[in-house]
Amino acid sequence: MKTIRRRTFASRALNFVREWSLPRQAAGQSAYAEAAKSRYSTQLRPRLEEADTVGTNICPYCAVGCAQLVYAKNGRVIHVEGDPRSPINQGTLCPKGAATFGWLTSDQRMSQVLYRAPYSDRWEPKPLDWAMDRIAQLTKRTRDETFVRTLPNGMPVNHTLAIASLGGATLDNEENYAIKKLFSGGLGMVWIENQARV
Amino acid sequence: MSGNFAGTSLPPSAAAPYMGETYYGRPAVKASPFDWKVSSYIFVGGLAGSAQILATLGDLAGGPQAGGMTRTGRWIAVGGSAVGGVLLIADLHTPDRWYNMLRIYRSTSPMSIGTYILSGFAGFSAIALGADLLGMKRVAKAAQVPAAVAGAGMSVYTAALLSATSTPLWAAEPRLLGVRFAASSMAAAASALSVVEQAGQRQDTARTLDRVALAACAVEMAAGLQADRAYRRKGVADALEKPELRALDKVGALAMGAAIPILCHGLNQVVRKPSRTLSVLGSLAALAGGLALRHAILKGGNESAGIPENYFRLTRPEPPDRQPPRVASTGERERIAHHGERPYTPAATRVATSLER
Amino acid sequence: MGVPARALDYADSFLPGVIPQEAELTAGVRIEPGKSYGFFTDTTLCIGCKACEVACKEWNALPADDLGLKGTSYDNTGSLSANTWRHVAFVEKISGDEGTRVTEMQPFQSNWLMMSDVCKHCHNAPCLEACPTGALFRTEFDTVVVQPDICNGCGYCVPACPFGVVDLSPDDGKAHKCTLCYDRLKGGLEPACAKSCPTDSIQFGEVPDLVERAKARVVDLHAKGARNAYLYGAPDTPGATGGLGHLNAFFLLTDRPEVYNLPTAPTRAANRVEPALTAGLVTMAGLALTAAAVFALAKAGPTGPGRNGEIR
Amino acid sequence: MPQWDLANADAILVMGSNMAENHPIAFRFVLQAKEKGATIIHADPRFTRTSALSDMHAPLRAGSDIAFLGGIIRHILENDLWFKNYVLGYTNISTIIDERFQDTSELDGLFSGWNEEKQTYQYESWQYKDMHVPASLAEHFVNTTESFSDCTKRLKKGPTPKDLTLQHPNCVYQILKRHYAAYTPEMVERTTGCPKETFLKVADALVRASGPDKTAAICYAVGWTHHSTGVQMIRAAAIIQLLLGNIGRPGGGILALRGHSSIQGSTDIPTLYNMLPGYLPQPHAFKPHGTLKDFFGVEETPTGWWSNFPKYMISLMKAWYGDNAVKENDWGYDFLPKIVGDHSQQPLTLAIRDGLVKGLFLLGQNPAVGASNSALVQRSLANLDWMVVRDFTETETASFWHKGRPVRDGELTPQNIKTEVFLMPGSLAGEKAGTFTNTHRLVQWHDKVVDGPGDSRSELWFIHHLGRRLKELYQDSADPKDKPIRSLTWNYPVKGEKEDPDVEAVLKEINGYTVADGKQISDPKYLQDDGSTACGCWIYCGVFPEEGHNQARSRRPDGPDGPGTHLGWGFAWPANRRTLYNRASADLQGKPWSEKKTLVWWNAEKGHWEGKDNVDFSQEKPPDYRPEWSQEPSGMDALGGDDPFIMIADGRGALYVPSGLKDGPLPTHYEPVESPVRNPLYGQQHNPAVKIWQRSDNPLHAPGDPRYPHALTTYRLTEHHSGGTPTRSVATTAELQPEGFCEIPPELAGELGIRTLDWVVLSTPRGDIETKAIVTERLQPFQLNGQSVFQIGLPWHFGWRGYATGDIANVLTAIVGDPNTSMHENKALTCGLRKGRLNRPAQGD
Repeated sequence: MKTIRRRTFASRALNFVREWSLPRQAAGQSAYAEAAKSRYSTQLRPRLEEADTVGTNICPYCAVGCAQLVYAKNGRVIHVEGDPRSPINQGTLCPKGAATFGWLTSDQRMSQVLYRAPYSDRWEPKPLDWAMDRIAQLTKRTRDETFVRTLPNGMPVNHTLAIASLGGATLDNEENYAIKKLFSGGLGMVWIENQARV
Repeated sequence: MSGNFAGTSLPPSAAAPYMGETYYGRPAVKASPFDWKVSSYIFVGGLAGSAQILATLGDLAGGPQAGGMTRTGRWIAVGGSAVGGVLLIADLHTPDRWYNMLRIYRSTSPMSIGTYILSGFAGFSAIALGADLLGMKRVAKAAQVPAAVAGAGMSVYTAALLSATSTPLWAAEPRLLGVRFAASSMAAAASALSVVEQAGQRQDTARTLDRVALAACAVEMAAGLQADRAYRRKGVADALEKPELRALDKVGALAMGAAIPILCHGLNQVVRKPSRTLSVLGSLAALAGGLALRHAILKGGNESAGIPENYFRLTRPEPPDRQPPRVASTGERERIAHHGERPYTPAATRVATSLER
Repeated sequence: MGVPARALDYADSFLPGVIPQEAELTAGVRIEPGKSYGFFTDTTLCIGCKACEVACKEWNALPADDLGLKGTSYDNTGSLSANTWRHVAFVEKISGDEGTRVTEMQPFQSNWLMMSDVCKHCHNAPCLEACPTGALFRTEFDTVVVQPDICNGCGYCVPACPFGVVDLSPDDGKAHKCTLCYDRLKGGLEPACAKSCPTDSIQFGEVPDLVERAKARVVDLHAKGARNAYLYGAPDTPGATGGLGHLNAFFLLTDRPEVYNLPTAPTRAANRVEPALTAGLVTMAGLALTAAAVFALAKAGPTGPGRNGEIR
Repeated sequence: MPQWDLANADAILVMGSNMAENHPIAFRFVLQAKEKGATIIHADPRFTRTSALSDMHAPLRAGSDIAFLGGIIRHILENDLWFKNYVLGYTNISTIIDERFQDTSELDGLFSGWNEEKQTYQYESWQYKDMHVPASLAEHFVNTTESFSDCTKRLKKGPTPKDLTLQHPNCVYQILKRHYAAYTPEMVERTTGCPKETFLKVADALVRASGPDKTAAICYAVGWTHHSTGVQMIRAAAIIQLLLGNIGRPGGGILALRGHSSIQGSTDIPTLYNMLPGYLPQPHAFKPHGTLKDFFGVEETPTGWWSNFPKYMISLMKAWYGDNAVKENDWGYDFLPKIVGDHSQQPLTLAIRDGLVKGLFLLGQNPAVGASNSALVQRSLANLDWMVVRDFTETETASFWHKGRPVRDGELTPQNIKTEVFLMPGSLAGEKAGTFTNTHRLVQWHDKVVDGPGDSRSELWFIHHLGRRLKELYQDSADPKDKPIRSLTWNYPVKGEKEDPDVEAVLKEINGYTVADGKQISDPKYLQDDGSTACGCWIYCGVFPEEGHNQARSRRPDGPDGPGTHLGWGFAWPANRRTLYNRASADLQGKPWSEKKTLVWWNAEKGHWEGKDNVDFSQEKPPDYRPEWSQEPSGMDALGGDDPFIMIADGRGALYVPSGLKDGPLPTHYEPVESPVRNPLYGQQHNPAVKIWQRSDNPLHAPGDPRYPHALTTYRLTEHHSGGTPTRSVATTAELQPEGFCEIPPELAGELGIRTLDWVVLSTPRGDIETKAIVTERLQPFQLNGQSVFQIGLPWHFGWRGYATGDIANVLTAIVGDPNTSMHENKALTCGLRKGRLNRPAQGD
């Protein structure tokens, strides 16, 4: 809903007279319909029409795979609703899917990296690059300290048991592929799991 | 308030008499947001409107001794419309938009009708008083007639305002409410003027006014008693049975608003030397009672909107007197709410319960 | 089952904008001013998912009401309000006659009633008739809408509504209720609740079409053994009573209206304007005449100590 | 089966799922079927919104599903109600099993081959007579005394041993009859609590809706998988559907309703420990997987589709290691880490607790709420050196060090928790492009429409740039251990100011390309085992078949007159086939079983299969094709033209499963690990092969412990999603179910004086939680073998973060696992219940 700007009494009085219904009513318009119609109603349009980009999304909740249309304006999402073309949902959505816009715009979302140092009692914001560098170093350190090339019986294993990764069922196939490829194929991690078993 | 069921094929389960089903005891209609400001306005508006009528009648039919009363009445009319207007605007939830009341006219809306009645009344009353004060007697005489006609509207349109809602207590008896508000307004106006006359040592006029008040209170009493029966019969009286409202309704509206004034003024009519104290007592009681009546009706209405059984009894197609006058007890409602049970007991039990009463 | 043919015209993942007359794809109806639109809510198809409540709030940017567990089945919404324009009611009837749980449900009639309630957009809408400012008005789509630039929060529409729908918002002091997505209708879009409804329990369309569809549904349900199915709010049915005319948002119910918190025979509030005014004015006239007579008598001569006001 | 195909079903059994609530949009198709006259049945411990919309609700105690389904199998067999032509033609009903096989009916709940010492089965006695059949799963290998590969090679020498008269005492038909003889309607009632009349009506409805003209479907979800017998519950459904001829046919089948947007995709392209993309096994240190040759020796199946295994494996390694994968180094086989045991989430919790794991990445997962034994999970997090949490908000897991249960209870303070925690904002839907694979294997692309707020990034961005940094850190290393990371291909183009990796480039690698010219490959049949092709996941081959053609992004559904298989909408693996095993929709001669149920059929004139779907079979193999056994055919050549189940080595639907299952070839009723009753069917109380990690921080109790008398089942609500992190953070969904609660039947509530909205305490050996009571008839007492058992329902969405809060249900649950999947048993445990609150501040903000 648009916030209505505070106006001076004079301009309000002027508007009142300009949009006064009584004369329109006297001229024969219905007091229940046309004569009562206000400027707000005359100018009203659905906000979807303001979108400069409309893309197709797949609902981020369950695995039914409903299609959604994401409407954005000036780089911000203005609404998400069901895609009428999808043979699965044909425009419908369940309560979770219908709340996708609310999720994207939730005030509980964070927009910067938070860091909690060992034994600290607080979060501190950190630059993204700093965090990425630090995580890469920690990963390398832990891997190097714990890597096993062969078992005592000579069986090559080339793994580390000291780094684990959880998650993937909410992520894209491409992301899962990259996770498995880097963590397993590159780093030799074996504790790689997602929500499929929980 | 029963509906018309011509051509309706209601399945038997839905057509059977109302048996007390509710949705977890939740209200089925919303209570008005009106509070004491509106009930006070109804009283003040009625008082002002009827005062203008009495002032005009005094001016036209009374003798010179009524001159003071006419002036007082005009003051009350103007003062009442000013106070009333302030009360009404204060009651708005977006008060700086009050002027939108004048944007359109809707004959189905007593509030819209009332807006124009109040505007007209305030305008003509102001002219009448102003002219009176400035000594322009003919202008005052000319303005007072439309002012008095509007005053009649002021006295009664508020009954339409409340009746034309879905609030059980208000909607149940529109005619009786109209009669009661009219009579109460007239009683209040006569009483207020009488008190002023008494204060001005004009006992004759006061005595005349007391007779008017007596007549009005008698009408109010009769209508009040009838309404009481009708509310019970239609099953919408539960709110008025609550202790605080019961006091307001019975002691305030009925006793003080009607019974005591009738007693005082009636006694004064039969005794050789009318008592000033009795007159003032009767007048003050009528005034207090008039205010109590409006508060009781307003608050009772708002409360009745919160009792779904009251609304549902009023909105069943059967004649109301065939309905069992029963409200689910608080305990029963809790049981329904807390155990997710069917919100009604089997029909057979219900009938038995209603017969016991 | 296929999708509507016109959906095939939009084969790109990125779309140029809103699909024109999208309602044709989602509800099979074109939206044009001058026609009458409404909802047919078929409770026998409702799964109680509350997508309608969410879709409504997300579209209309309505805040949460309160966050308490109500303990009334799965209904934590309670009622329609200024911030809640769809409300799904839940009534459990899981026990059979003997108190044991049912295992076989009646055809298309659940033992756990679920019903998505909404503003009825009455043909003769008491809120609209009560509104003194014209904030409430009838749109070109035959729907009833509060115009927020006009409403001054008098609150008279609130008790006028026979269904407890309209409500004043404590946030902005104005009346609010379902607009049947007035803005969306203007853009050829199905209202948010009906569009989201997974099972088509909420159907949007032209009222005459919906009424035909609903009547056929009742006949069909009766044939399938659901004898209790009936319409509420369609012409000449419960709900469409007392001068309200039909309700543009009407329902198919399987239990008594009161079970869903609906009145069986609601009435148009404006019916009572005339009786109250007439009775009041007649009383006023009588009392004024009495007063005139009393004044006239007083003028004729100072009253002596007559008995019982006896006139000399 | 595609979800929309449910609309073509004549009966739908929803079991182990609360479909209307948790998959409302899929339930659309159930109601469409109902409108057309289908019978809808909901078998579930609770009366839910699904039950309300069904024709029948069969109540059964959580965890007793196999007794119920076994009862249906017995009903079908005893009354001779199975679909003869389909079953004889397409399943292994006539196959003769090794004479050493002994059934649970003989061994009081154990199959032959049980090794008491190792607490595992030996699988020889379960095999076909004289013939070993590898599993159709990721791990084909099973431990046998003889060389496994030698045994399986016999599959190429001739048809499997059969007795088409079904008289042989060890043919599958006779074994099935014996195995399920005890699952009488009376036993079903005693075990499950479902009245026998109701049970029989369910069985009858399924049977009546099956046959040439009709098909019935079964839908399940985590109500089946979250058990110590979860896999076997699904197996039982498979047996029913095979017996009734409901697999591969329109309106028939088994639909798994999965819970996350790409949980299927993350299983296909697994972020799972034991698989490589496309259901290839992760090499195992304790199996004969030492070299690639050994690996192929035991994992390549001689017959059926899986004989293509080496092509897929080598193509994967080419995709991962590029030019560093050459024949000489076994295509980089040694770069792949080998697993040494169960590395799934539950043992991970214990490994973290025990200090084995030092660093943890959490990529959109919140184990403090979602994992079993939450108190242990939260305690274990304090043992980590570092943890990276990527999510959109501060989850319970991310806040464990200042808000967690051990901190709240004074057991730990932030000052003595060493864990270094990174909490990084992740991009959400609409803020990144990529593909999700839905529950019916449909791969759908989603567009990036806007950037996420601030430093929000996609996981692909995170992994890509982490990988880039690590490759830089390792670039000068000569240490052989660093060879894999140095060999990894990692050159995805990036674009824009934020250096977002090109998602389509990753999808193209998944799809596969020819190494020589980098051209995309359009079908898995073109993949090679000579290093000439690279493919990140063979089953996705065809999703990006040529330059500029992203089939996952195709938005061309069928119109009103189309076939309704929507082949133009997205991509379904494999090879855009919508219904698996759809060869079975036609009869043995290749004609549809009925004109009412057509899907694919053999066109003799044109010499190929055609129809509404892409056939899941060799396109040009005629129905009358027979293998030439004298040639020892391998691969698809060893399957006949009427062997539709191409992923199975003998091409036949497995009523009886000789390999691949760790707890028996046939589903058998066992009690949950924690049960209120003794197993009424066998002396063996619970699944003998179940994974149990009993230790002081994960205690379990014995059956019938009087402290924990009530059956407890956890569940989800339509208003929230899983751990609830998103839905509890959004006001519009949070307000719909704003607080934690548990459902209690009025009969139990009456005994304990509990009323709706009263506080109650639930307890198990792992811990206590307090929550509010909802007294409701949706739950009911069960009479089991003369014993009355109450059941309590507990939604597990809640935690201390967000707008809707409540105690974490998983504090109550235990770390125990299904032997096949390591999935927990949170749908069936036991608990104590009392009115009142815990003596501590509520676990909320």
